[in-house]
Amino acid sequence: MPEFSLQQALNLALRHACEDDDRVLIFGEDVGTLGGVFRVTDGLRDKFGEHRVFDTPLAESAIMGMAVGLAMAGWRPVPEIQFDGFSYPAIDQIVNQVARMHYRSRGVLSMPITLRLPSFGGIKAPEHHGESLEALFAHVPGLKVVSPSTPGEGYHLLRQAIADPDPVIFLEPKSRYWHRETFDPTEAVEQLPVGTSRIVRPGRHATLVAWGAMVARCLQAAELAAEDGVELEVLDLRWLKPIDAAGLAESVARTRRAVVVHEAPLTAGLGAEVSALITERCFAGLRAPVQRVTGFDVPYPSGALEDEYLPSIDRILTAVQTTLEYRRG
Amino acid sequence: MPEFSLQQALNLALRHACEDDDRVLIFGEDVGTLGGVFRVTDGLRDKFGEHRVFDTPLAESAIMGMAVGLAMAGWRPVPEIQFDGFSYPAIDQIVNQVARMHYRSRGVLSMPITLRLPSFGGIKAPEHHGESLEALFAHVPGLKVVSPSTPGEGYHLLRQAIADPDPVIFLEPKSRYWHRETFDPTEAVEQLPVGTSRIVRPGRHATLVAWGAMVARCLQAAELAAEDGVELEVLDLRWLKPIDAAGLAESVARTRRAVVVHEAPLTAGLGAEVSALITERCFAGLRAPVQRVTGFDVPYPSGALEDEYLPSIDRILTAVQTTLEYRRG
Amino acid sequence: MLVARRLDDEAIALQRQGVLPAYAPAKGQEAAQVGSAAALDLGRDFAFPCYRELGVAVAMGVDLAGYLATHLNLWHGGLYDPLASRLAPFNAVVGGPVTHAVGWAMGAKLDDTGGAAITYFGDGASSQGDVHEAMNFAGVYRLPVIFFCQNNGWAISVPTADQVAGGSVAARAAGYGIEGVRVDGNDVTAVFEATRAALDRARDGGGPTVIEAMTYRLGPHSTSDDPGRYRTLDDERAWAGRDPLLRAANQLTAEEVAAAEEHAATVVSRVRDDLLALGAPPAEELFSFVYREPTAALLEQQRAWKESLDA
Amino acid sequence: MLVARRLDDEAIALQRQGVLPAYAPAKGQEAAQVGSAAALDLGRDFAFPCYRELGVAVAMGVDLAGYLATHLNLWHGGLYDPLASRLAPFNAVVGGPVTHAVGWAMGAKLDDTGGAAITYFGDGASSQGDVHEAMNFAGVYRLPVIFFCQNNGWAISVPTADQVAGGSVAARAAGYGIEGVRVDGNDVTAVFEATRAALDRARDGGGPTVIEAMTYRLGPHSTSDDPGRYRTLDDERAWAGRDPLLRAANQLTAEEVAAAEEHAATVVSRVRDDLLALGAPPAEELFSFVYREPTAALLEQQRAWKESLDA
Ligand SMILES: Cc1ncc(C[n+]2csc(CCOP(=O)(O)OP(=O)(O)O)c2C)c(N)n1
Ligand SMILES: Cc1ncc(C[n+]2csc(CCOP(=O)(O)OP(=O)(O)O)c2C)c(N)n1
Ligand SMILES: [Mg+2]
Ligand SMILES: [Mg+2]
Repeated sequence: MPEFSLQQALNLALRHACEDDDRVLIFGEDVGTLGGVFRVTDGLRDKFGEHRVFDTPLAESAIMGMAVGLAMAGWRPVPEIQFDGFSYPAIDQIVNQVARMHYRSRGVLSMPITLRLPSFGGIKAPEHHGESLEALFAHVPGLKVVSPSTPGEGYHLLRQAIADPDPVIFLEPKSRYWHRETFDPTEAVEQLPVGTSRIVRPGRHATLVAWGAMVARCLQAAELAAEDGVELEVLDLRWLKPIDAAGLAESVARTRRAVVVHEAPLTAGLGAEVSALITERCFAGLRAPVQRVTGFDVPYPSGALEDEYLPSIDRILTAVQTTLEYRRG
Repeated sequence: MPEFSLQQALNLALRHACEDDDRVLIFGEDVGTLGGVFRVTDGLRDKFGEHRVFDTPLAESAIMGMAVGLAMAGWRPVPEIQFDGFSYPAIDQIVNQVARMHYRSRGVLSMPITLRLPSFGGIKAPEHHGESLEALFAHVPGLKVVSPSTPGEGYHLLRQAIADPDPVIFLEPKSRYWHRETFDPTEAVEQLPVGTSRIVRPGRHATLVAWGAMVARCLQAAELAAEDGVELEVLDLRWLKPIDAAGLAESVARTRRAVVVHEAPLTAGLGAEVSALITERCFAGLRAPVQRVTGFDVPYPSGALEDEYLPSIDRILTAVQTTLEYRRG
Repeated sequence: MLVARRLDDEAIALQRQGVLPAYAPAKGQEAAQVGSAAALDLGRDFAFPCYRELGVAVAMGVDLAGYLATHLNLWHGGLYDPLASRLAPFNAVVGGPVTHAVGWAMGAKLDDTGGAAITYFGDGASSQGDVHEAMNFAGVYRLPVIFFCQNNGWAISVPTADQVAGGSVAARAAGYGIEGVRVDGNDVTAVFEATRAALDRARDGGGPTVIEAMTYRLGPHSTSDDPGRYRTLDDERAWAGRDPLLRAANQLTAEEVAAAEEHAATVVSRVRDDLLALGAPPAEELFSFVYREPTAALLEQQRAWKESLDA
Repeated sequence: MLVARRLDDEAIALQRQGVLPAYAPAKGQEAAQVGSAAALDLGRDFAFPCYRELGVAVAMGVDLAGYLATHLNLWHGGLYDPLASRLAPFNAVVGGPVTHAVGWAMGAKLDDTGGAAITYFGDGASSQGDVHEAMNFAGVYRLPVIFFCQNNGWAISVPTADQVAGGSVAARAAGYGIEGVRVDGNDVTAVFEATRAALDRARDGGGPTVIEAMTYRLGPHSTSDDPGRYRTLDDERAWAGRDPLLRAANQLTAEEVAAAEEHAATVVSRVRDDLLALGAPPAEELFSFVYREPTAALLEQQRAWKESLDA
């Protein structure tokens, strides 16, 4: 089986999507000639031509507005916004237009748009290059939100997102772009439905819930915990909207304890939703309140402080210990 | 004591703020000659002149960007964005600039900006005129967020917001603009610190947590419940960032049951944060999972369906019943 | 044009009678709206309205009760079929749909349909960043799109002089290397000709055009607005004298005008009946159209909502 | 100018040595940056940079180690004092600070200080909606602000021809009824004169000016960029021949150049030492500067974080 980095797997997914459906269009800042600042669109312009894969002027709102118009004209747009923090200028188009055109038109107009958004931190980048916007997007009716944790997931989820008839925000964990893994993209894998999570490590003492780059970190924490005899289940949420409430409940019903881990600041982060969902569904069996291990309520800091900001293995294991030692009153 | 509508109370607060501090500037679309589409700035231009109170061209991003520059030049800007849904074009300036300039400059540059934002639904208005953005804003480090529920609260909270050295998003519940109440603005009231909630009705069987227009609805529900001998405590959260976690915990530690009510869609709404905070702090004593009564995960609907969308007294009381009848497994 | 005027009058009347909760009158802008929309080829072109485009809907033959359904608070985007009628859904974000027209035009160009997009927006909207981004994109890609600005003098209470630096939206076009024309927006023939010329240019690969139609909103911004707070009666009267309908009527015989009135009355009465016959959408539709297929969370919320109704 | 060039060289060297994690070279744009900033009156004017304005910082006498601290990943906004140095914090949002300059200029006008704002942005940034909104506001209010566009030919891999419809940012000014001038951005004297004229006009109430300085980014977009993927060596060589430093040096005697080099070497060595002496901010600063006073939630998070460190 061939080995792929996440960046290569995404590139392949885009290539296959363009081959399978000639209505797929790829555009954004520097995605054409340059192949994207992360090279995710590398080679696609040469292969599919400058009509299918093209550079735009530097304006994120227009990129998304153009996607709306293209979708109305029957195309399947796959725009890129170069970095998480630069999707803010496009939020109006995303929330007020992309997410609602299907609703507004009572289902007459489809918006099969996949916004690719290099996301999250961990690469000691400049300001605005390390943001986590999943809570914002997940709150918006009409959007779907997904983030892959591995190259294989990246390939299949991106294909699924592009094939989906609704707008999907595809959050690429940029700190994992160069992480390699073997998988066979030609192999027909059983595609989990949109909105399904995946247990990436079974365990019975507590469930760690994560997505994007935090999945790998949780797996590391789980390995360390295993050395002490603590068996942690790691659940890759994958879809952040719709959220797999049933999957969360199934896991925590077994483990009776949960820790949710994300990079975004604590307050009003998606961890709150995960915590509320688990508590609503598992309250009777829950042995401890759901713990949240997250970024702090501060702007995403400069490289010098990044490691302190991001959920560390230590902080994850401290939360695990807290939940395991929790005694009701 | 004089009687004021919320709209009049806010107008008075702006007037007094302008009188007390000649660095206060009021601007936005139609706030000058017209006095605002809700007349909240009525008469202020005549009183303070067109340099202190002025109309802007129709561009929300520039309104907030201008506020940043004015703050850097030592002014105290109080911009208005005409409606909730039109703050999306300004989100980039609010999140990437307003919320961070103090941080970015290591405290050298202050951003004492109060963004007034007529918010929430309930008036059967056109699309984009009924949105609840508190979850989005509360997630952003560097912002403070507040919403008044009564004319008196409106007066004092707006004065407090304008006096605050940090950026405050001031969410005005437009369905309450014409609701009248007596209070004495000249009276020196004990000002609750920023981030403090207020118990507006004491009770012992469960706590209803709400803000903005939902406070009045919870009070109505509490009155009905009282007829059946159920004593509901109603907590007006007021500040949605920072959230009064201690106040929430104090109340629910007593009542042992909580229902949070808001207009925004359920998923990733601020109710999730309230639920998580309460659960984290009161788990041992909690008799039932925190219930959420919210808008549904759909775009804010047209007037014909608005009453079905908004949390009704029935839905609130059903949730109360659920929490009261809850038995652990 | 007369149909648009009479239907506009009727909508205002319906608002006064408490039938329509609110309405945004198009009075005074009929020549700009009808003249431009009449130039479109509905077989291949597509129009993107804001919220004050009754005349466009009339000229395009859109289901008018469906168009007015927005103001009846039935459905935000209206109840007409945007694909069949070639008119995008009613859009309340000032400047919001302008980039959509650019995207649509790119799609039409890629498909080589010869179709062009026209996007309607106001003098106020011209201040929005999106309008600039749209013009720049259209200029870079040389797309078949018409930026049709109805400069009606006002954005609610703000006059054009305090809104449009430099005073002319059409003059902005030169900065993007595209055509810009100003036209008397109350002269229906002039508007038609300017739009047809722009459409021809668009189809020939000549790229986008900005048309600024100089007109005047004779009524209030909306039925809850009070223009007396920001403009004088004299101003209104002066423009009333330039009413596009009077101008058009002057070209016609008394018989023609009478026939037009009769036709308009028939249409208005039919649309009125259709409108009043429109029921509110069934309450279950609260959960519809959010996605192609409802999510598990939505189905659960719908079930809980139904239970609370039955309780 | 030479200080800017030599310090830029040094920053690139430091990046290669692994000291700076990344850097955005200003090479080739020194005349535009130094020439414009030198015209400012630091007693009353204020400058708003993006992320490639080393020459501006040099000309304004900003603490250069503090400026470069951003690239050392110490603090996003830099470690210089923006109020004292009259240079707003380093800003990585393309187009983001342009409206700030407009607001600042309005503040200065209200206070009648005679001060003017200058905002630096690129050809790529000119596509952003914010830049349009800023120019329109500045035009409507006739504010003392200079929109200084460094048209360096590229926005990462996208050439100006595919970015700026119409080809000229200066030409956009006419559409706002404001002054627009194009200047040879590699001619330091021409840039200085154009900026001084714009400043004079601003102080006299003549309103805003757009200056488009035509220049070229001789280096990569950033140290992680590979220009070979999108432009030819020939193109780079042609522009290297128009290097603003060579142009300036031609005006000077060999002795003057040697003295300037000596001065630059001294400055560079001092800045280098200062930069290397800068320690990382203490980890507790993770919780600082979010608000004037930390909130209860932040204090609690800080406490938990400290405990996890001690654990
Ligand atoms: C983005 C946005 N901001 C504010 C509003 C509120 N609003 C509705 S119409 C209007 C004025 C629009 O003026 P113009 O573009 O000239 O159109 P006109 O109403 O004159 O037809 C405003 C401010 C809005 N709908 N959208
Ligand atoms: C809003 C925003 N979008 C995208 C980016 C990513 N980005 C950084 S620099 C750049 C190109 C900027 O080009 P230009 O404005 O010409 O400035 P130059 O780099 O040439 O100095 C891009 C796309 C950004 N920083 N901000
Ligand atoms: Mg107008
Ligand atoms: Mg450039």
